[in-house]
Amino acid sequence: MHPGIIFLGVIIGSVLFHIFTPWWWTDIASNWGAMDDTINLTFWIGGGVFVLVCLFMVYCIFMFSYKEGRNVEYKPEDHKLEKILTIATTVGVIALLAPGLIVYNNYINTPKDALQVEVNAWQWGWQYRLPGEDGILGTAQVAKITDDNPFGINLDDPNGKDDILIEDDVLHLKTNRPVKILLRSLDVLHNYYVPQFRAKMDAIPGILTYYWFEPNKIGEYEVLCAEYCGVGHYAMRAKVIVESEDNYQKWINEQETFSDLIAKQENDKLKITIVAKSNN
Amino acid sequence: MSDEYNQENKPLEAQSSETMSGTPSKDIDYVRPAELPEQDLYHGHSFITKWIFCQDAKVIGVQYFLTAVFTGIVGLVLSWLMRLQLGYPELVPFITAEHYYQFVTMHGMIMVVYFLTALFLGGFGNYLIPLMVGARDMVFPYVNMVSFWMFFIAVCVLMASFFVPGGPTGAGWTLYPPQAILPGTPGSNMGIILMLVSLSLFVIGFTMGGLNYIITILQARTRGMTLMRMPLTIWGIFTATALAMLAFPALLVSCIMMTLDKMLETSFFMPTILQAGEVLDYGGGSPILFQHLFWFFGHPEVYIVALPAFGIVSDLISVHARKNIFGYRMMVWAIVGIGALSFFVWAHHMYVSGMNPWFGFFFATTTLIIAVPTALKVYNWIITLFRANIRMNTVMLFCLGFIVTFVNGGITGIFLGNVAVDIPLSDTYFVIAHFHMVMGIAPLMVIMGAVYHWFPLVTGRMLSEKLGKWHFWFTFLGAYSIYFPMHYLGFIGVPRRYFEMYDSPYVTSATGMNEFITVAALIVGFSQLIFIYNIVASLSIGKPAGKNPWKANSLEWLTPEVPPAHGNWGEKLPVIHRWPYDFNVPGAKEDYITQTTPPSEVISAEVEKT
Amino acid sequence: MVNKIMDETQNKEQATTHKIGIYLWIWGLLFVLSFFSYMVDWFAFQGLLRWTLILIFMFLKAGLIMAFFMHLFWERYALVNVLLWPMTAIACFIILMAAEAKYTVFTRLLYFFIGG
Amino acid sequence: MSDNSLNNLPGGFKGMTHDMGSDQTAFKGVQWGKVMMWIFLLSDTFIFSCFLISYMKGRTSTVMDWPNTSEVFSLHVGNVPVPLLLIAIMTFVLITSSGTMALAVKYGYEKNRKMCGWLILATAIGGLTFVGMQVFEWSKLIHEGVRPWENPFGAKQFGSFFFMITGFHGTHVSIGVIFLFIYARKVFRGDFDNGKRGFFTTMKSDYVAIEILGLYWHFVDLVWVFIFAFFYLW
Ligand code: HEA
Ligand code: HEA
Ligand code: CUA
Ligand SMILES: [Cu+2]
Repeated sequence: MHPGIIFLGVIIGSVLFHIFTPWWWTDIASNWGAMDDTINLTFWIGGGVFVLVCLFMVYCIFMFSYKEGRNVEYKPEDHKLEKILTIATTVGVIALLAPGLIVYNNYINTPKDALQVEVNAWQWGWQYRLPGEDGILGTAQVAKITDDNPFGINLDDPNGKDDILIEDDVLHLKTNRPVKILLRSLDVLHNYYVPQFRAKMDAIPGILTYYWFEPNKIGEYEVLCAEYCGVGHYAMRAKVIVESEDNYQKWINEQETFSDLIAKQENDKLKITIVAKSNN
Repeated sequence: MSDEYNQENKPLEAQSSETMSGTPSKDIDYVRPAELPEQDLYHGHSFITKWIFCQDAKVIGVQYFLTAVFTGIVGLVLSWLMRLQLGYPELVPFITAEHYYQFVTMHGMIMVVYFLTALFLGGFGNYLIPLMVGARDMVFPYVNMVSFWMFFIAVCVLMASFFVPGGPTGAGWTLYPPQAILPGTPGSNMGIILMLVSLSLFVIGFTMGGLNYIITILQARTRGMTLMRMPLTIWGIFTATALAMLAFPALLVSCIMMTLDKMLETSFFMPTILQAGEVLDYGGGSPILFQHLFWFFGHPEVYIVALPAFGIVSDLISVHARKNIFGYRMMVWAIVGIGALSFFVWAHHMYVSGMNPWFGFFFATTTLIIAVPTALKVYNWIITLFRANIRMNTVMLFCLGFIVTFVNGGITGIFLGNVAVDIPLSDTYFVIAHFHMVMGIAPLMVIMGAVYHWFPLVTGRMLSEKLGKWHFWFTFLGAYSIYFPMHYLGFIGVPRRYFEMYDSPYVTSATGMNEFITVAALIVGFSQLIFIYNIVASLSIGKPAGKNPWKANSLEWLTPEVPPAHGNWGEKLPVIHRWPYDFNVPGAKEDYITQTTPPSEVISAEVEKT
Repeated sequence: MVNKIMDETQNKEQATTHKIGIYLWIWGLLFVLSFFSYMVDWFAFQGLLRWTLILIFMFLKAGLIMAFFMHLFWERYALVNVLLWPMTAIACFIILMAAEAKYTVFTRLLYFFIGG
Repeated sequence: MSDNSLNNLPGGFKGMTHDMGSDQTAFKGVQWGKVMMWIFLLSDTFIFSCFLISYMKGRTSTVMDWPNTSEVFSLHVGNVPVPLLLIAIMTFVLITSSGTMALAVKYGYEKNRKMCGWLILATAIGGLTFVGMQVFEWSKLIHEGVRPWENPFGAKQFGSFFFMITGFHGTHVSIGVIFLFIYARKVFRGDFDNGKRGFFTTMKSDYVAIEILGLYWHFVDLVWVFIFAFFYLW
């Protein structure tokens, strides 16, 4: 059998696989449809080039396999052809890059009305902090973390007092409201990634990173840690629940703020001292 | 003592006599007289100086080759173990999460650095550079020998890390701190230290070799060998070596700094960290800095393994398609341009790393610019096939396999380079599929093709074509069916470096594919036994090759003895009159004109001036 | 003819030695420039002025050492270019890392200390 | 064929295109060893650049105070602290040794064995003095409590970068000093005049070796210029 047939089979097979594949991206649940569009565009241009290049190659090996005395072209260079190809490729590249950069520009510029959510990552789990009524998160440092202050909030920062602390890996979000995810890590690199939202960013100890998206489909989503962070990396999952405004309000009202926590702890301490005293 | 060397510095005359003779053809055959005196070589006599501490670049090349293939096989076995875990979790009880990550790390590092880099530059570079540019040996044979032994020690240190307490490092081949040196990662004590030491040794050893390759190519070419008459193989290896000389420093620096972070608790890369409820003694450092240093090395590194492959494949295609390579000049400029640009794109690996977000624009642009010269190379390969006379032998098959896999992998690279597209795909199996396509198979195809091509030169015997074809189809189809579907895992969103996928809804849908990939990987792996058998058997029963069995033009086939002896050229260095791609020149008697053929012998052929 | 080339090679070697005066001049200049850079600190110049002066003296010194002590001035242009062009990669690295460092310290201050 | 001989080559950019387009050597008349040293130094430049870039990144992005170098490195003359005094002296010593090295190279090519040998020795002594002062500086800092992993005056990174970068530079100087002594011996013994073969490399000795060693030594000086500017004056 002529090897060209097998190569042809590989190309056709690839295209068919692409068309009929049961594996495809999860239904998008955020505003980043534009990312999917750029991917599709890249598929069209890139896939087209792949097929063309390979078909031309197959054509050549069919037409020009070895024959004694075949008339072979001797033309070391063809400036015109080379110029055309360079320009065509440059055009292709620009066609891919321009939309990509526009999408990226949106990605790094968070809308003003975005809700802030701080994600705290550690080996190997997640917790969250939401700004309280003032809409501002208090500053925090890893060095300040204690049992009483699980997020390391600076005690002298008034903005931190009403911050809502969620010491649990389930995060609730409102639909159709942009969120700015602020990522902190307490130890190593992590990455807060929900495939349906498309967006992702690493959490890095020592600095703060961010990304934003607008969830637009009610449902429950799994969070995967997408940056290697040690043996527990694969098990570092969490959950995001996107829900309606009402449910969200209900949920948020049940959560504890930092001052609640402090108050509770004072209370506990008090209790302990009382107990201790009464024991004496 | 004196017979250990060539005659005391022969004067220049030894080489320039040719132009002095007053033949009538003097004008068109004129080649500038020699600039350099005859090289002074040390000839070993004992077994040790001839085969162990040998200063002959050809022997050193073979030593590099064998050592690198050994590490490659270790890497291959590790990949089976990984695949077994991914396809059939819990089938192999001893693969725990710790072990899995150690396998991934060692697999990646071995394959990229100790296998491909060493094989291409140390192996092919040493063997081919002096032969192809017409030198007697590398310019500093002694340093060259030390280079190999440094590499050898580096490999030993690397392999030793499998046996130390805690095992080898499991930090991922990118070795990102802080996790690389914290207890949550396997092998974070001895393992990581040995890895860093081994890499440093590798860099030092490589620097010694690299200086040799660069200076041999720049300063020790034979008469008539201009830069624009060098085979593309040499251009690829040369540029790759230049990249390595400039990229490895960043690796060395990051290794030193990480070693200090580990051993002395400095805080170069370590910010304040909470471990098990305790704040560690670190503070103020920047993990991102490591990533920048690593990728300032890492991206040139991936071209270090790609450029020699580009060069070699150009030569193989040209020889076996019996046609000149199309657009030689363009190919050279593309190689050099890709090399130069590769220092300006490193942070495309860090789009989602939390670096300054504005960098995305810069790096996406530079990254996609690189696609243009690369695309030109691809076009030139396939245009070379057009109206050629293609021998469909094993070597050519591997070249075709290379083109298919490289274009496929290159285009997925374009996905990743475009920052908005990379965001959903980064750190998923799409990336894994991308780089195995473009680095795991494409250059390997070239290596295998190159082995079929140059085996007759090195050993004097041909490899079996029949076994070769089986080997090719198993490898190509098998590897393609491993990695082509793998892209779609990435689309689903399966993250890389996952020990187990189990319960996620969209991940479980891929179980079937994972099993399939594992089976394919095992088949491909085992089919390499055909190759190894072919090599071992052909050493004794292979058809004698004779001189220049492929009717190639380039110098390495034109030595007086095959396989070439120490000093390569016998009495007199060859004199070059043309580029190595004069195949099927109209008017010539044969379908090839070797580089040493003087114009007066092919008067009737319409060769283009090079 | 061969002898002629040998002769010329020898001449070339002669050409690489230069009048002692050049070396002494450069030597002196280096001392003076070093003294100047030291004075920058002595007089405790601050801000832009300090940086401009430091960098000017630094590059002048580096240039003199490379050009004359290391003979780059007399070297073939091919070599000079091969040595200097790679510095663009370093320059790019420096500029980007400066931007990165500014960004890092900005987020640190904003989110760990000042608040926004 | 004098048009191709080495003396009549075109210079400047024209010479560059000529060299690159020609056969055999890309840098006409430059010996292998010299090109090797240059390319090695280029690679080494990248190493030091990476160190200094890391230092810039580390220093700029730390929120802790960076110690005031002119105070930290001041010496007391009598009772008055003189800022950077030691560093200034070190700089002058290194530049002096660079000058003697340059002259050694010159006399080497003139086959003036005596001068060459003594100048190399002088260079080596300069290098030793430099290393000695560096040891003094290190011990002074260590005495004050600065360690690679801690720094009583502020940011931890100060100690780390200081010891690492000056340590790496000091290692270069020390290696240079060792080679200087070896070469001084060789010069005095006359190896370069009679082309004796090297013990390890079995290559013939040649006065080019002095220039190559000189390149290395000047490079060490060159790096110090940058360290001086960025580490001490910043
Ligand atoms: C040999 C090795 C090799 C080669 C050659 C390449 C080539 C390319 N790579 Fe790849 N890459 C790797 C090895 C390699 N890569 C490795 C090892 C990793 C992962 C490391 C890790 O994280 O562990 C990686 C990861 C990687 C990433 C990071 C992904 C992530 O982690 O999120 C990116 C992003 O930009 C990228 C891009 C590219 C691009 C744009 C090219 C381009 O050079 C490709 C150019 C080629 C073509 C484009 C094809 C031919 C062109 C045509 C046929 C013309 C028509 C095309 C158009 C008009 C578009 N690569
Ligand atoms: C050149 C590089 C190279 C090569 C050849 C391979 C080969 C293979 N790789 Fe590898 N791989 C990497 C580089 C490479 N890989 C890197 C850099 C990583 C990232 C590590 C990390 O994340 O830290 C990785 C990660 C990686 C993963 C992801 C793990 C994870 O993220 O959890 C997987 C999973 O399937 C995988 C599988 C395989 C398989 C099945 C093969 C092979 O089995 C494919 C088929 C093999 C062959 C076709 C032939 C091989 C032949 C030889 C090696 C020698 C024989 C040669 C002679 C005798 C001359 N690799
Ligand atoms: Cu956390 Cu991976
Ligand atoms: Cu890259």
